[in-house]
Amino acid sequence: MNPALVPHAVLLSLALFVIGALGVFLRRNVITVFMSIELMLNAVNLAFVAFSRSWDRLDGQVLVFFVMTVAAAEAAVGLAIVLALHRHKDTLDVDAFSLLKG
Amino acid sequence: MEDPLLNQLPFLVLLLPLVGFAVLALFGDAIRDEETEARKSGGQGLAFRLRAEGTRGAMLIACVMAIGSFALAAWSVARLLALPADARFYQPSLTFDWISVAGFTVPMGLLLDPLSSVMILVVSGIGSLIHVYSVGYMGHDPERVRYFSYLNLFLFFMLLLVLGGSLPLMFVGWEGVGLCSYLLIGFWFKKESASAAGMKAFVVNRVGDAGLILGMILAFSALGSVDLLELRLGAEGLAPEAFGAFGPVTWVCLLLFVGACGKSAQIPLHVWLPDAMEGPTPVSALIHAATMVTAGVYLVSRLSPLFALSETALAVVAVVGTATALMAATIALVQTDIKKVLAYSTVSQLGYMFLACGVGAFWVAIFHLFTHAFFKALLFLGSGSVIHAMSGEQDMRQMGGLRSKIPWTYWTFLVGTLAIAGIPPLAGFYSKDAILLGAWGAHKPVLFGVGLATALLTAFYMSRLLFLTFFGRFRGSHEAEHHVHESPASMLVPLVVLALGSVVTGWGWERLHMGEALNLVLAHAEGHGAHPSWLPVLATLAAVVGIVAAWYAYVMSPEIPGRVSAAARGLQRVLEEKWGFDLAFDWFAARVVVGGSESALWKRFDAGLIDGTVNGLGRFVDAWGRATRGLQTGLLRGYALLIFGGAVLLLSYLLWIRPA
Amino acid sequence: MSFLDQHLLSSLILLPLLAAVVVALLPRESVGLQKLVALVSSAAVFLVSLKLLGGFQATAAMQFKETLPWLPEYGIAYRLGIDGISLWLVLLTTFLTPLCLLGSWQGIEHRQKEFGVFMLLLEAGMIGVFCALDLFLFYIFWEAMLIPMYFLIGIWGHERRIYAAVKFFLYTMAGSVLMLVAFLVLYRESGLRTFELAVLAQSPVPPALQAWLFAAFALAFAIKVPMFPFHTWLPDAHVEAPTAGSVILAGVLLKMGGYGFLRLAIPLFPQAALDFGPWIGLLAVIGVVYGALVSLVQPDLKKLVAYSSVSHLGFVMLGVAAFSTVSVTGAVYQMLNHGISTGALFFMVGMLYERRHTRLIGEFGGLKNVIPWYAAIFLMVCLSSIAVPGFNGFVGEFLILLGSWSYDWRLVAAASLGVILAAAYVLWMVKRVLYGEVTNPKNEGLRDLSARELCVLVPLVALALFMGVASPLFTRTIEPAVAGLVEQVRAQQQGAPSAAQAPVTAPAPGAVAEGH
Amino acid sequence: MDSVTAVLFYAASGLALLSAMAVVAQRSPVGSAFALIVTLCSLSVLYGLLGSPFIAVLQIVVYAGAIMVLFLFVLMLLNVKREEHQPEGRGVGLLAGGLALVFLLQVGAVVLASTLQPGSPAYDASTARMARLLFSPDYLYVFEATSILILSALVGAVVLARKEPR
Amino acid sequence: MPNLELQPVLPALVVALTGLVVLLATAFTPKGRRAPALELAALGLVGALAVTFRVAAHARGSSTGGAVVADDFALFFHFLILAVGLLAVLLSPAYLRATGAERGEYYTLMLWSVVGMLGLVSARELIALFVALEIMSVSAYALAGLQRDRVESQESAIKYFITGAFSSAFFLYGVALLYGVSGSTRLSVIARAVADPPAGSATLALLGTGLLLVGFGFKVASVPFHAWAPDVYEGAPTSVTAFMAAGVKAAAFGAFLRVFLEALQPLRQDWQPAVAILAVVSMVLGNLGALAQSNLKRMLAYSSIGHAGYLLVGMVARGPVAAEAVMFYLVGYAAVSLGAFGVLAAIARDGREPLSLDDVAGLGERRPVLAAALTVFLISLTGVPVSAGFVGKFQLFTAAVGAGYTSLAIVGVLMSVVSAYYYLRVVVAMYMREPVEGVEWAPTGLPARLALLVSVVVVLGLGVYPGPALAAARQAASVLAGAL
Repeated sequence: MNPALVPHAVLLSLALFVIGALGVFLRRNVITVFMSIELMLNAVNLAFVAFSRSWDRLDGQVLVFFVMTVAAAEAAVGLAIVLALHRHKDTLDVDAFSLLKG
Repeated sequence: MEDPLLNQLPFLVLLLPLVGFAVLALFGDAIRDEETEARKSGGQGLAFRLRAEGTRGAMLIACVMAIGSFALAAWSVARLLALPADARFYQPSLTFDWISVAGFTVPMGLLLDPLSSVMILVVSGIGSLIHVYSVGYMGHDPERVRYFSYLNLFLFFMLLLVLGGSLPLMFVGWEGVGLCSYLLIGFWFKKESASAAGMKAFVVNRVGDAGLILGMILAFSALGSVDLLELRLGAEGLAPEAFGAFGPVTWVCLLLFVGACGKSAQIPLHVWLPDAMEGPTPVSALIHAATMVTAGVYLVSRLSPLFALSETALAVVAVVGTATALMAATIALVQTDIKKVLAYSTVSQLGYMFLACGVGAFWVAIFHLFTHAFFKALLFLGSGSVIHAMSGEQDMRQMGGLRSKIPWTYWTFLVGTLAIAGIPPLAGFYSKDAILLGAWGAHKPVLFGVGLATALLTAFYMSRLLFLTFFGRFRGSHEAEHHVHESPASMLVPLVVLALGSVVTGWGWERLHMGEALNLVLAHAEGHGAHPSWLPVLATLAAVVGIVAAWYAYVMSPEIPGRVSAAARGLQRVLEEKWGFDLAFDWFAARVVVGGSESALWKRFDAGLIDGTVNGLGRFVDAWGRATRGLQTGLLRGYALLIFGGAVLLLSYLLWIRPA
Repeated sequence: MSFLDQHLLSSLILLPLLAAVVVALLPRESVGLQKLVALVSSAAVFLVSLKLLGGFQATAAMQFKETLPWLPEYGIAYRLGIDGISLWLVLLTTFLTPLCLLGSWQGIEHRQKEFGVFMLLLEAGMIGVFCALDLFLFYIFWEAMLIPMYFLIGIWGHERRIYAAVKFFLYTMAGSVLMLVAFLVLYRESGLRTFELAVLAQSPVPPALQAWLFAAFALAFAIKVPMFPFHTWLPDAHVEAPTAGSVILAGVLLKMGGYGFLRLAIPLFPQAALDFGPWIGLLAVIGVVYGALVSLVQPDLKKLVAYSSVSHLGFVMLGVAAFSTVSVTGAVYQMLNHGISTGALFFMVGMLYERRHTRLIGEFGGLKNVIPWYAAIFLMVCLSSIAVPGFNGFVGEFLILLGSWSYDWRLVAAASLGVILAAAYVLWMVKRVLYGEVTNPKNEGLRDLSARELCVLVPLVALALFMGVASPLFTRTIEPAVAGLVEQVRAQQQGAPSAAQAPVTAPAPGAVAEGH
Repeated sequence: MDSVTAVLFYAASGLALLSAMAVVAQRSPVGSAFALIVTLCSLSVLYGLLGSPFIAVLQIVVYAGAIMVLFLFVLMLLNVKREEHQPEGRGVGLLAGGLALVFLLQVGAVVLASTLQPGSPAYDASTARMARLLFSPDYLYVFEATSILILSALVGAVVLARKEPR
Repeated sequence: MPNLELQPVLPALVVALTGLVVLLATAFTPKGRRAPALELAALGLVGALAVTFRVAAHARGSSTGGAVVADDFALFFHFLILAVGLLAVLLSPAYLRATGAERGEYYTLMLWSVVGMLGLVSARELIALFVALEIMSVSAYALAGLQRDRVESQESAIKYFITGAFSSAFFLYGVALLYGVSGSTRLSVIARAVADPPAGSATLALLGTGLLLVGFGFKVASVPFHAWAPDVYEGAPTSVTAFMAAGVKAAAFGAFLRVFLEALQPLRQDWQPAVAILAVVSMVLGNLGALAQSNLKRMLAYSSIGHAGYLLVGMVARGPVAAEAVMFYLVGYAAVSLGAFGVLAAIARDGREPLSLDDVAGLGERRPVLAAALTVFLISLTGVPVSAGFVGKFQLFTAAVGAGYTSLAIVGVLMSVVSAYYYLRVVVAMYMREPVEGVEWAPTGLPARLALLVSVVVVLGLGVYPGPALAAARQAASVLAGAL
């Protein structure tokens, strides 16, 4: 096994995490924002897998399993919220959701 | 030798007027103002009759209490005199203290000795006469019950003042008489000037009282006691270096003298006394001439052993007294209000007494106090009789030629005038002579000279008063002339009694060797210098010159005063403005104190600065609160960025900045 | 009755609370019953509090002590007890409360039920403050008291009541929260794991820290007193509060500042108290003169009285700062005096307000013509307020000045200006309100004091006179407590005049210094 | 073998990185979604390379398959158009980019500096072992709890998305 | 099949099943008839409380293979959370009816959220903790968006959801890094690993700690991770807000305490100052923000941020005093925020929102009991005795001062003064103003009255006699390794 793979995988996960975060800041479509968050979760998953490999323990993979479940659940609720909101606002622009502020 | 009764009698002397006051004050309302009632019931009916009887009864009670007090006082004094001279000290005391904290104790204790004997006789004696006089003078005032209750209260406090065995207890009487003075000056409270004068009197007196309080405190701190007798012991026990020119004893004396100045109307605290003439005339006679205003003299004399220890204090007393005497006499020259003349005369005479104190002749001060009480009360009551006759008019320019219309008044007034002018053998001659002698004997030629000049001025302005009022022709309206009438007996009897007193007291005092008796308790300079025989002659001459000059100017050729004042307009202005004291006080009170407090302290500092700071702080916080709302843009992406930024900062902190 | 005897202080706190609950539960319509229950129960509390006098020993010790564990982990307990200082303040509280309720019988026109409840709660809180011997407990009462007072001002006050209520609350709270932090620091520093006052007072705190802690305490108490320049909440609160609120505020609440200094700040931090003393004295005297001067020019009666309180309490604080047995005894006595005379003044101003619905001096004039009895009593109350001897105020002021002379004669001299100015502002006010002709036709038909109003005023005036004549009856119990306190504090101070050296018998240093 | 792994690893990594950037850079949400699917698939490759075949398969089935289809479904349902140009984005973009850079550099440096184990070659991540672990007392309850998670998500979704008969 | 220990999860199980029952009951209730959702939910929660008592009596300290435990700490929070759930359920029906959001699923979601909370505080393992966190959150997202005809409700849901998922990612990354350091997600293992980290991993652990702090900071609404709170609290149905303010905060702090005082205790030196900074900015910004609000719900939301700051002060301090102080404060705060939002729910008839001061003007005269209750809550929020809030703050600040963080205590008390200003405004409106024309208040339903009464009793009771609650908190806190 290449000793550099684990740290590089972690670095990649980091990069993906940051890219995902940037997506949250920069994209205005709420679904894209949501997808960016999914990207972040995937980045975390990669880190878990890498660390799991590093420690030779499977707990990390179990966690990935749960994260996927959570992602699915979040996707369901999140998209339902998006649907409901779209009914009111007829837009998916996150900047349009600024009734509450101050 | 002991006289156990003397341990109780002084309290009874005090008690009677207090009871009188209490009865009149508590039940006064029920028997007040029958005139209103009369209007309601048309002067008929039982209620009205009862009320009328009630007011009469109230006056009776007041007079009885006053006279009873005098009788008890006389009895006490008689018993005291029966004792050998060195046993004439009684300190009757109640079983409980007034104040008692950590070594500072003020017992409810009195002091009866020759000095207080003289004082209680004067106070209760003249007080009784004035009570009687008031029955006539105030007999138709709707609020006479209130008047008599105040009068009784005054008597109580004045007696307490002179009987009090310690400074604080004396101070109770001291402020008490001030209070009564305030109440009585403002008795006709509907009159703006009357209530203003009352207030002025109290406030100016308070200045002195503050000095007196500080004096008491310093006395206790420095001398270890506030008991009148122990004070002297404390002073004598002090180390010699404590008697420097400005040692504690001096300061005690000076602070106490500030109090005396307030009460006895000495420069610069004299301004209240002339205004105090707003009160009913009997009040002026009793409080503002015979008794209360002499309290300062009493205080200084009472503490004469202390004052005698401080050259500085004596000098200050003498100078202030003399200056006051001269200044007041000059002002009296131009007054047109009959009572104002008498008021300034009182100020002047009080200055005379302080002059006596200041040269160390304390018993002489008391002597003059004694004689002055008679003739000045007489003059005031006489003027009251005149005013009564003139239906309230006080301006001498509206009078004249009253000699024949009110003869009793005239004759008694004449006696008083001669007495105060110092014509032998009347009372004033003896005491004034003694004062001048004291000044001369103390080798104070300047004081002596000024005193002599003042004597001349006194004779002049008093004669002016006499001539303007009783001589010449009537200058008022015809109607007023028609109304002029002699006063009732209740007013005339006191006049006569006082006139008699004015005649005999000087002579009697000498005969009874009262001075020697007093010197047992008062400090006195040993071995006066020569007793020059020319001195009485000179004094009498001054008086005669004054009288003659007045006669010339006001009876012989009445145009002279106009010419003189035209020639000396500046001086005239100065005198009419009373040397500017009132103006200065008014300016200070209205502009500096009130004006400054309002604009600078209250509006600018309190509301502006302090409250502004507090409210500003509130606004500051509030503004920040509004500012934080800006952070909450409502934009989701912003929130996420905030979280991310927070995370970055947090991690940076943990990595780089955290403490090692 | 044995519970009462065993737990007298607790009973005094609990009875008003209980009564408050009862009043709260009474039906809303029966207003008369609500008022009656409140009045009767507060009167009963007063009677019960009189039992304190019976069992009280004139010593320095805390008496009627009660201890109940509360939060033992923190060393917090329900500790009550009173000494000669708190005894009279408790009695003052129980004395004034029924009078307030009686005095407000008609002045409070709506929500009488809540009024009674808040007054009773307030009473419980005030008594608690004076009885608490545990810092935590003290703070609880101290703060809890704010709430009913806040409501009293805010609900039944006048035009700007809300501003005044909020200002009162925030001002007081801002001061006291820092004190809470100081409590906690003290708790940590002492390492004793207790909030018991007596224990903490025995444990020395490092001087540098003392200064900070004392400052925090002093701020809290200075605001409450209120000392210059922390006084500006007072005029607003006084003016806007209903009569009963003003009376309690002036009569009792302001006393808590001085009491706090005596009970907490000075014994806990003796060295800092010594170091800060001159500054406190200076502020106190500035307060005396400043309060009097500003009082002089107030157009509003209540504001005038409020500023006069600043002046009066300046005297009290001077006595506290000087910290001799005499001056502190005088200060405590003066607290009582001020409670009575200023309380009475506020009552009387309130009575005028009930008749005329104004407090502006300019609206009055010549009232003596119309309501002579009112005028007579008003004058007496005023005389008490300006400390005419024979009334109570004089004894207190005199003792304060006397006891403070050897501390710093200059302060005393300056304070004596207050004596003069007091006469000026009070008598000028009297002149403008009572004397002269009736110029305002609205004043013509005023009715004189009713029997109920006399019932409120006569006890106050009588007490003012009695306290002016028979002060030893009171100081007899105050003095030992004060002496004990002074001794305890002086023993812990460095460079202070020792307690044994009675400050009154020795010639004052100031007096000799004057010679130069 | 090692070099093949390495080549595959870095190729997949590069693809993941590029497609991830595409996710964020796209204006069209549908494009983003497809880019994300690419990322997910490349990650799956990485999982395989890191010795986690179970997760790799799960990644394709659950993520790329189920979840992304859901996303696309909603996108289609709502007929989402391209995002409009955002004129104000520059400042925000700079700030976000800066923060991201700081984050990346900081954490990256720490990761690089740390000495992570490369893992033993005998790493066994068989499905059987996964299952044993998943159903061990350690994770059994968590596993069961996910049922509640899914249920609540379902109920929540139904409640929120259901058209209410008005 | 290994030997399964069911006891630790029994209460959660009961609640979860109740949720299911409510769901079914709702589904099978004929149209036009009201499902007994409220009754069932309340019954289930009471049952769960009873079960928790049983567990506390017979199975204290039991654990399921170490991942989920029923130690004193967990049981303390179980009681708290179940009580919060019960009161929130009781507060709901009237409000839901008034706002037309009456649905059986509401109770189901709430119950399942409670399940998540219960798991959150009993997990000693980060995977379980994360899943529990998500169960709680997902239900809460849905609850926030439940008022379908109120766009604010929808908006709050999306905001809560997006920021929640976003912060979850940070949290997860933190878990990943800690896993990378220790090779385990068990708190005890992590504690050992960070105490003596493998070469080169010390900083990694620190980063993991930081990221966990972000995650917890978000859940407890601490500045700068707070931005969601005002919007969500305002937008969500008021009864949900009450539930969130009390329950989510308590559960999140429970997990926060456990993770930081057990797993990350060895790094205390490092995170303590960071938390102190979070505490200060939360106290300051929360209270300043509340100052500027006119909407009552939003004001309380900001104040809740400030209160998170106070609680963080307790986190900073060391020793058992700190943890127990935080726990005690949470009890009081839960009662108070349930009560305060509960009153707002009670007066928000016809879904009339936003609630401003005008809406409570004159409440003191018209509805004295309700106004008195709200006053008690506000007093407690201000931290004035006699109230749970005062005793709680007292303990927090005692702990802070004891740990040498006097400045935190000073900031805290000064901010209490600021808070007094905006809380007083409400009291002013209630008691010192006349009712605004047209504002009417419906009578409060029996369940809500009961809930408010309990809240008042708890708030006052803890203020007067905090001893037992404090003892329980102390005992619970003693479980934590870091609470020495």
